[in-house]
Amino acid sequence: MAVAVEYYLLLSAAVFCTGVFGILTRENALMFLISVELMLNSANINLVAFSHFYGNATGQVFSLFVIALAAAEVAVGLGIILVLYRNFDDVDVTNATTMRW
Amino acid sequence: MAGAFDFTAAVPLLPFAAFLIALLVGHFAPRLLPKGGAIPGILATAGSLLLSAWLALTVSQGTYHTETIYTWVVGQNTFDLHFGVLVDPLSAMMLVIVSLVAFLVHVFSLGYMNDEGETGLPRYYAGLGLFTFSMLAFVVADNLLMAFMFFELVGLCSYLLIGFHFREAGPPSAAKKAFLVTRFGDYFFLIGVVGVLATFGTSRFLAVSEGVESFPHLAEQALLAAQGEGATPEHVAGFLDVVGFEPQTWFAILGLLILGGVIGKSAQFPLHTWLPDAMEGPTPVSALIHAATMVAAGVYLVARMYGFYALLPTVLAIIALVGGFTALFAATMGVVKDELKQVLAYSTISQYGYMMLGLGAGGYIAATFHLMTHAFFKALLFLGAGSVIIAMHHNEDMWDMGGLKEKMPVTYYTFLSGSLALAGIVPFAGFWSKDEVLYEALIYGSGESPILLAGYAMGLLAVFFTGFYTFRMVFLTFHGDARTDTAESPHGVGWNVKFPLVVLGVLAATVGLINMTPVAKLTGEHIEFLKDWLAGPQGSAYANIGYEHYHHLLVDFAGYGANESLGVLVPAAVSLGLALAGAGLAWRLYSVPEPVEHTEKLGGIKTVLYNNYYQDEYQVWLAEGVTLPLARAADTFDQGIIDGVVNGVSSVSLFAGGRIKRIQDGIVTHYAALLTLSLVALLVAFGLLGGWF
Amino acid sequence: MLIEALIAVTFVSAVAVMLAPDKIAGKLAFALSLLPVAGSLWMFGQYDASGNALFEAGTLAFETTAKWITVGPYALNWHVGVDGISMPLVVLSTVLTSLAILSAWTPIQERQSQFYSLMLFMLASLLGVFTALDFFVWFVFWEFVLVPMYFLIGIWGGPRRKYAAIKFFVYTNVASLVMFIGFVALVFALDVNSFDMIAVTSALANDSFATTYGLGAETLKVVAFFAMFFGFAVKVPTVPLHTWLPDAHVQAPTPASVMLAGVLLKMGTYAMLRFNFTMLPGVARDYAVLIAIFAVVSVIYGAMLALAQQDLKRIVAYSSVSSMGYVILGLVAYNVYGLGGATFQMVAHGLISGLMFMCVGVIYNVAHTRMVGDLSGIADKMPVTAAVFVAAAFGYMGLPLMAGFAGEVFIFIGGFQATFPYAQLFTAVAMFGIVVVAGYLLFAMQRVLFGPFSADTDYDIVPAASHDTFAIVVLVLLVIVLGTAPEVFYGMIQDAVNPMVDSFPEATAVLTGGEL
Amino acid sequence: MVELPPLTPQIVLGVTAIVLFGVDIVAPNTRKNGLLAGISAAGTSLAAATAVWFLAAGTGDFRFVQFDGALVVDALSLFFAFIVGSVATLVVVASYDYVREEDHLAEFYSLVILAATGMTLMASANSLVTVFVALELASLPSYALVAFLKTNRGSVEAGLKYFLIGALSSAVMAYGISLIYATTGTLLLDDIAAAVTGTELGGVLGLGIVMLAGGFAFKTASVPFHFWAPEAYEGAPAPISAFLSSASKAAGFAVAFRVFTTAFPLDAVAATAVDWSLLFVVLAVVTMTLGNFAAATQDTVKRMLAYSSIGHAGYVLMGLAALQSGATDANSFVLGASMTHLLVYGFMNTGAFLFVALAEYWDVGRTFEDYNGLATRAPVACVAMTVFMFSLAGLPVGGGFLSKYLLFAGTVQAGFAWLAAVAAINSALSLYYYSRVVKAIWIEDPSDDLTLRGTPTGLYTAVIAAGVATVVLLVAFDPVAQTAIHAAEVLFAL
Repeated sequence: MAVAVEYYLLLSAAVFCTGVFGILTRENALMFLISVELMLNSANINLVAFSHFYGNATGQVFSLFVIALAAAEVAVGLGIILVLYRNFDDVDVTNATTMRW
Repeated sequence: MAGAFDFTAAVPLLPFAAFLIALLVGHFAPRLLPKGGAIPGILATAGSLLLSAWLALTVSQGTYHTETIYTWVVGQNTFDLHFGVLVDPLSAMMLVIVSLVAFLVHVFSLGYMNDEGETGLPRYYAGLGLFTFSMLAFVVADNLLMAFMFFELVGLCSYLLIGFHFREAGPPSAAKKAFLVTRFGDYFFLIGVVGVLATFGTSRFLAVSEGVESFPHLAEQALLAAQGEGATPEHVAGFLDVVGFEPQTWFAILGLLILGGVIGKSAQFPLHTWLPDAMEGPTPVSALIHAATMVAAGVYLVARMYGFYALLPTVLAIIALVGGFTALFAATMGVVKDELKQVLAYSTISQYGYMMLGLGAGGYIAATFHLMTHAFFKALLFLGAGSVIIAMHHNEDMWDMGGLKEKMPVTYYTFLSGSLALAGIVPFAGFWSKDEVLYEALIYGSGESPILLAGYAMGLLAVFFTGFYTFRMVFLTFHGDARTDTAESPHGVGWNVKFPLVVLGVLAATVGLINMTPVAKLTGEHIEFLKDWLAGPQGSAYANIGYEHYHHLLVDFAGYGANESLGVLVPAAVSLGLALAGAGLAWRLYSVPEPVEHTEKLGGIKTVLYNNYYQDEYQVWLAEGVTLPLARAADTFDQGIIDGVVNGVSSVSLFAGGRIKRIQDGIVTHYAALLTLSLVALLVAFGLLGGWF
Repeated sequence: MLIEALIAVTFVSAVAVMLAPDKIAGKLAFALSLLPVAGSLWMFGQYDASGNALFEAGTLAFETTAKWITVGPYALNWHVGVDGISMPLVVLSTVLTSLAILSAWTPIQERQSQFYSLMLFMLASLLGVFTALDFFVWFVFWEFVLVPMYFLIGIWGGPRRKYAAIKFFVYTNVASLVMFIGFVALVFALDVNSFDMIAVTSALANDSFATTYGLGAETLKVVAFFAMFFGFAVKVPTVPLHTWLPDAHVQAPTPASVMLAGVLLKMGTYAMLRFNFTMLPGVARDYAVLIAIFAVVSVIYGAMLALAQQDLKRIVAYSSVSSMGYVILGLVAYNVYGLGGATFQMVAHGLISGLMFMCVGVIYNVAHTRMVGDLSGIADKMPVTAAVFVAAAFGYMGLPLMAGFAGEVFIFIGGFQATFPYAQLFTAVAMFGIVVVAGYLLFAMQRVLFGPFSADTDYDIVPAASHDTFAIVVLVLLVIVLGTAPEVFYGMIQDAVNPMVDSFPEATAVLTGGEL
Repeated sequence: MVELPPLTPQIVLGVTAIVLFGVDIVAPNTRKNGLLAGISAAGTSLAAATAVWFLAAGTGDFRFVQFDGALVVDALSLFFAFIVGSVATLVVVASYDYVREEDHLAEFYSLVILAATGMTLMASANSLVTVFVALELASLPSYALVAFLKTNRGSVEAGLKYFLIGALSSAVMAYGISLIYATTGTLLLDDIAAAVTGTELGGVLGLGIVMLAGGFAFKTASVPFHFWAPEAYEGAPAPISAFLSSASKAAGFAVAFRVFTTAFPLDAVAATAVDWSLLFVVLAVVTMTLGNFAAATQDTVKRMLAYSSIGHAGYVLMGLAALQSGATDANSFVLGASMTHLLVYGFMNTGAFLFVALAEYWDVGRTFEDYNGLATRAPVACVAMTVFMFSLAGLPVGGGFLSKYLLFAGTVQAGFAWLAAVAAINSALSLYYYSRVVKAIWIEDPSDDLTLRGTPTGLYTAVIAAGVATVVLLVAFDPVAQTAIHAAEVLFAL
């Protein structure tokens, strides 16, 4: 049974909001990364669902790109978190506040 | 063959050359300058005098002259502004007077300045030269703007010369006051000049040729048109449309504005306060200022443009009243002064009041006559005073003098001649002219213009005071016993002092004879030479600046009608009697070996008189009590409010900047939150706007 | 190519001076500054233009055009040339700069090569301002002038120089921005495809609007007019936009003050004349009363402020506000004498205010104080300076036969002939400035120059250096020459002003024709 | 005659990056700063030169569609390729001195070049896929570069913040793209344009467009996606700050210009989904105001420049804000003016940051006071800095004057005089804070112990080159203006 495509929109919105919520509430850098992953994946849900809806492959292909880029992003991100830990002895993102105003 | 008129420009330019010589040689090679610049000055003024006399002679043959010397501004699609000369009887007479007095003052300065070892002589003679130049140029001016320009330069020179002793405190202050007060008058004058130019498109006194108009004549045409004859000249009509006044009203406004300058320069009430202070200048300068240049300039100007004033009865009445009041007012102040030059200063104010009264009362001849006689006797009196001051080692207090009669007879007799003329004792010059002024005021006042009677009354009363203060001065200075050691053995004076005194003494005694109107009326003899001189030729363009034409204007436009039923004897006798009464009182009170001040008898009035009716006080109060606080308030306002707003804007901006940057608090989750919130806000706003929901 | 050569020579001179060692910078700069002086005088001798630069009927002297920038349909071209209005101002700029450089020899003892170089940079851009005929070219120079002035005040100024410099900088920059938006909005509305001032003038004269942004042509013109008026009024400066001026003047070193008062302020009125009054005479006419109020308030209020000051420089600074008010009055009169007088007054006031500042500077160089209360009777010690000071002060007061009188009296005649409501009354009130100016200058002279000598300063009062004296004497002579022979400039000024008057007969006064 | 592929600049950059890696692989343990910088500079300058050559040869007059519409080469892309290439050249030349003490130089240079490749690709991206990929290609190396000074807390903190906000923004953008795909069924810009007309899902599309705009706002450091910028610019190595604030911003605008003008024609989307020009009006006003006001009271020069960079983003946003449907000439004018401003900004802002790099190299300190009297020690560099500051402020010492005023003029012409007025107020304020730098270096007296170690060739060369370019652009502005307007015309000529 085909699920109406609007529901995918709702699902992806829910996932996206979850991700946003995570970003707003978590202070741990890794949780932050995970939340971003959620948001990116909510985009993927849309892409895949509508790719199916429209019957073209564009969305699916793009979702692959997004997944790849998310991985790359995490790679870079982990590197940065690593040096963050070295310099600030913590992975709490709210600790690094030497520059402000 | 070159006639006298070809040299007209040289009359003023000669003293100007002397000025340049004194200035430049005096600065770069002072040793080359003979007598500190006196010699070039004397030569130049002598040259001017000779040329002026030649001009007067030529004019006396009925040929007049006007010429544009230099076009200052060539107007494109508008009128030109130019310098030109106008040599007619009035200006020729004035040229002679000015150059003569200037010449004598230069000579006198040799004794007063050089022999007294003053420093800065080149500066002094440069000033005198420039002064003479400015006045002569003013006199020959053929248009109002040029007249104004040299009128102002006269003011500058008075500033420079009054403040000659700049190292002392008093003279610079007096010089400033002189310039400032006359500048106040000139302010109105300049508005008048500009108004005349704007209204008529010309400020010429005389229309000489076809298409070249004069403003009095245009005004006459406009007023005639207002009465229904002829048409208003086109541009005048256009301008009157713009300002929206009737011609009579607008011309009266212009006339009064120009009068402002006259009142300032001729030291008429209420702008007379500078003149007594101006006594801080060297005495020869005072002579020049009072007799022939600065102060005379105002009255001369009214005479010069009488064709305009004669059209305006209101203005004439104001002139007469101001003049009459000033004559009386100043005379009363002269009564209590202790210093020789102060008395003379107030007498000057008073005498110019007479001239104004004469002009206002339709007595063009009388006023001009008085201008001439006064020039001589007042120059004489000042130079005489200068002589006394030399003798007294620059002490001017009359109470320190006394008994100088024997020690300096030349000075005494010439001074006496001048005093008699000033007091108006027959047959000295002042009698004839002053009597004529009063006579004119009387006959027109009792004729069609009763308001002039008020002027007459004041003028008449002033005669008494004039007689009194004049002889009080004479008696205190020369009569009685010497009251100080200086007066016992005064400093001698040289030929260069005596020569001018003698020349002027003779003139003061005799010059009145040229226009003995009462005698002429009684005898029917044709001896009113000045009247003939100023009458103006009939049938030429110059007729418009002649007395006959003025008289005609006075009758037609100002509605002046003379009451011919009055004789000439009674009025003359009354004024002579009053003068003698004043002199007699002075004789009673002061011609004693040990005179004392009688001012106590005046009671409370004494204080008022000593303080010159508090005229200085209120003017100083206006300057320092009103204007200065106002200026300071403006400054506070400017610094506080206007600049405060400017600085406030910058402070507010920077403060806002300081606040705005606080958003960036360094905590990255806050950034994410703000970012999300903003995005949501944008989405909601545009969602509502775009109707997504 | 003469104008380009003039600007280029000045520019190259500036660079040369910047690279020169401090020791010779002053002398080198003065020598090099004589080149533009000679050039401008030669131009003046060769001047053969007629009419107004912005009217197509007129001819321009030394005109050159070159392609510069094309932005879509709009051409921004290099276009320079002089007419009777700009020629005198060009001469004024070169002469005054040269003398200002001379007057800097004494007071400027640090970083000389930078100082003189900036002076020459400023001259180069001033020449551009007065000759440019394309808005963008003009605007480049107009804005560039700020830069040297900022440094001149900021580096060599008095104790509060940083405040004064930044205030001057930002305030005038705000003004330029507003003006820019106003003018550009106007041009884009018109059916023209360049910012050439001639094209814009003619399009406005023909009312050929392509769009009006839905405002209506009249509203647009009014808005643009006042945006520009605001921009220029700050530069002039007109009350109440004047408060940067006293600070800038007081803090600036004397030569910079000379340039500021002498030439920079004229940029404002020059621009008003070119933009507001040439391009939008109708608006100027409709709001004549308002503008006249600004003018009169500037004159009287500025003079009153001067009266309250104790610092000689501040006195002269405020009196500049007052004098520039006359110029605006002349502009708003919109007749030959008004407009011509305004232009003439720019030159006259340029010379006289420059002279006044130099005189104050000479005194300051010696006494190291400018306060009225600190000095007394210094005429005794510095006779020539005092004499020139007196002459300058009387020139400022509008003494006849000095340039200031000519300018003022032309303006007053123009003001009286003007046909906007109450023009005569406004003129008469503004003229009261001549009394107040006499008041404060005479008071100041009496206290500082005359009376018994005393000086509340640690320095000996000695006569000024000969080059200082030379500069002020030359200026006095120039002021007198211009006062006695205003035709030197006034002929060409009138020639340039007449087309403006003809183009807008409604404002022309009733009196025309030759000698009446 | 060899026909070069239209994408030559991008290819050159990509190859350069690979060459750099190759060199490092061949000789991993030798110090070869000069070689690496030389290769990088050669590559970037070659890319820039190619772009100029193509532009001059008229390549930009047409749209060369590559890879089935995924990429396109036209005047716009070449124009921005030139900006990116020249800024990158200046940056690598300056880096030669700046990073000579650091390790991992090959990675540094190749990351710079990779980022540059991404930026040039952004300018060519013609599909939302390539947009996203290119954007990430530009972003990911940037994160690493900002955090390049691993032992410097500031650098690390800057990298973290940049990364976190970047990740969030790219997620938002990706979601926006997915929504656009949801409504149009395509990701090619041209096809989207065809599909958006009369779409029924206006709300979703609008949501998508705004979120997409958020991604660009991040790249251009526009409010509210600007939060990373002050810290990233302040903490990053100064050449990287220069690179990000000039080239990266320019690329962000390039892609925004193309996407919004191509994919979302205003007349189509304004009615159904969102009036994005209004969106940019709001963003422009807020961005320029926040940037300039916050810059006004900064203590450190670098952070001031960071905020000023935000302010300039606000000005350039006016180019999008003032677009209107149907007004082709006015649109070309204002968009072209934006592009000229980005180009001139590329030189003057890079120059300014490189001067800061120079100051960091000399170790004089970061605050305004630390700069006091620098002109007495380094007059030439200070002249250049003065040119940058005044040019940024819009004074006619450099091309910034013309580009800024043309931008204002274009905004006025589009009927947004009030927006130009807001910009004018900001510009006036900016003069205040820019002149604080000038005041410090020229007017203030130096502290007694102010001594500078050496004149680093690379930094000096870069600073002076940027200065000369800025000044030359004042006089020789015509080609830039013509090209930019032309590029805009080509963009609108669809």
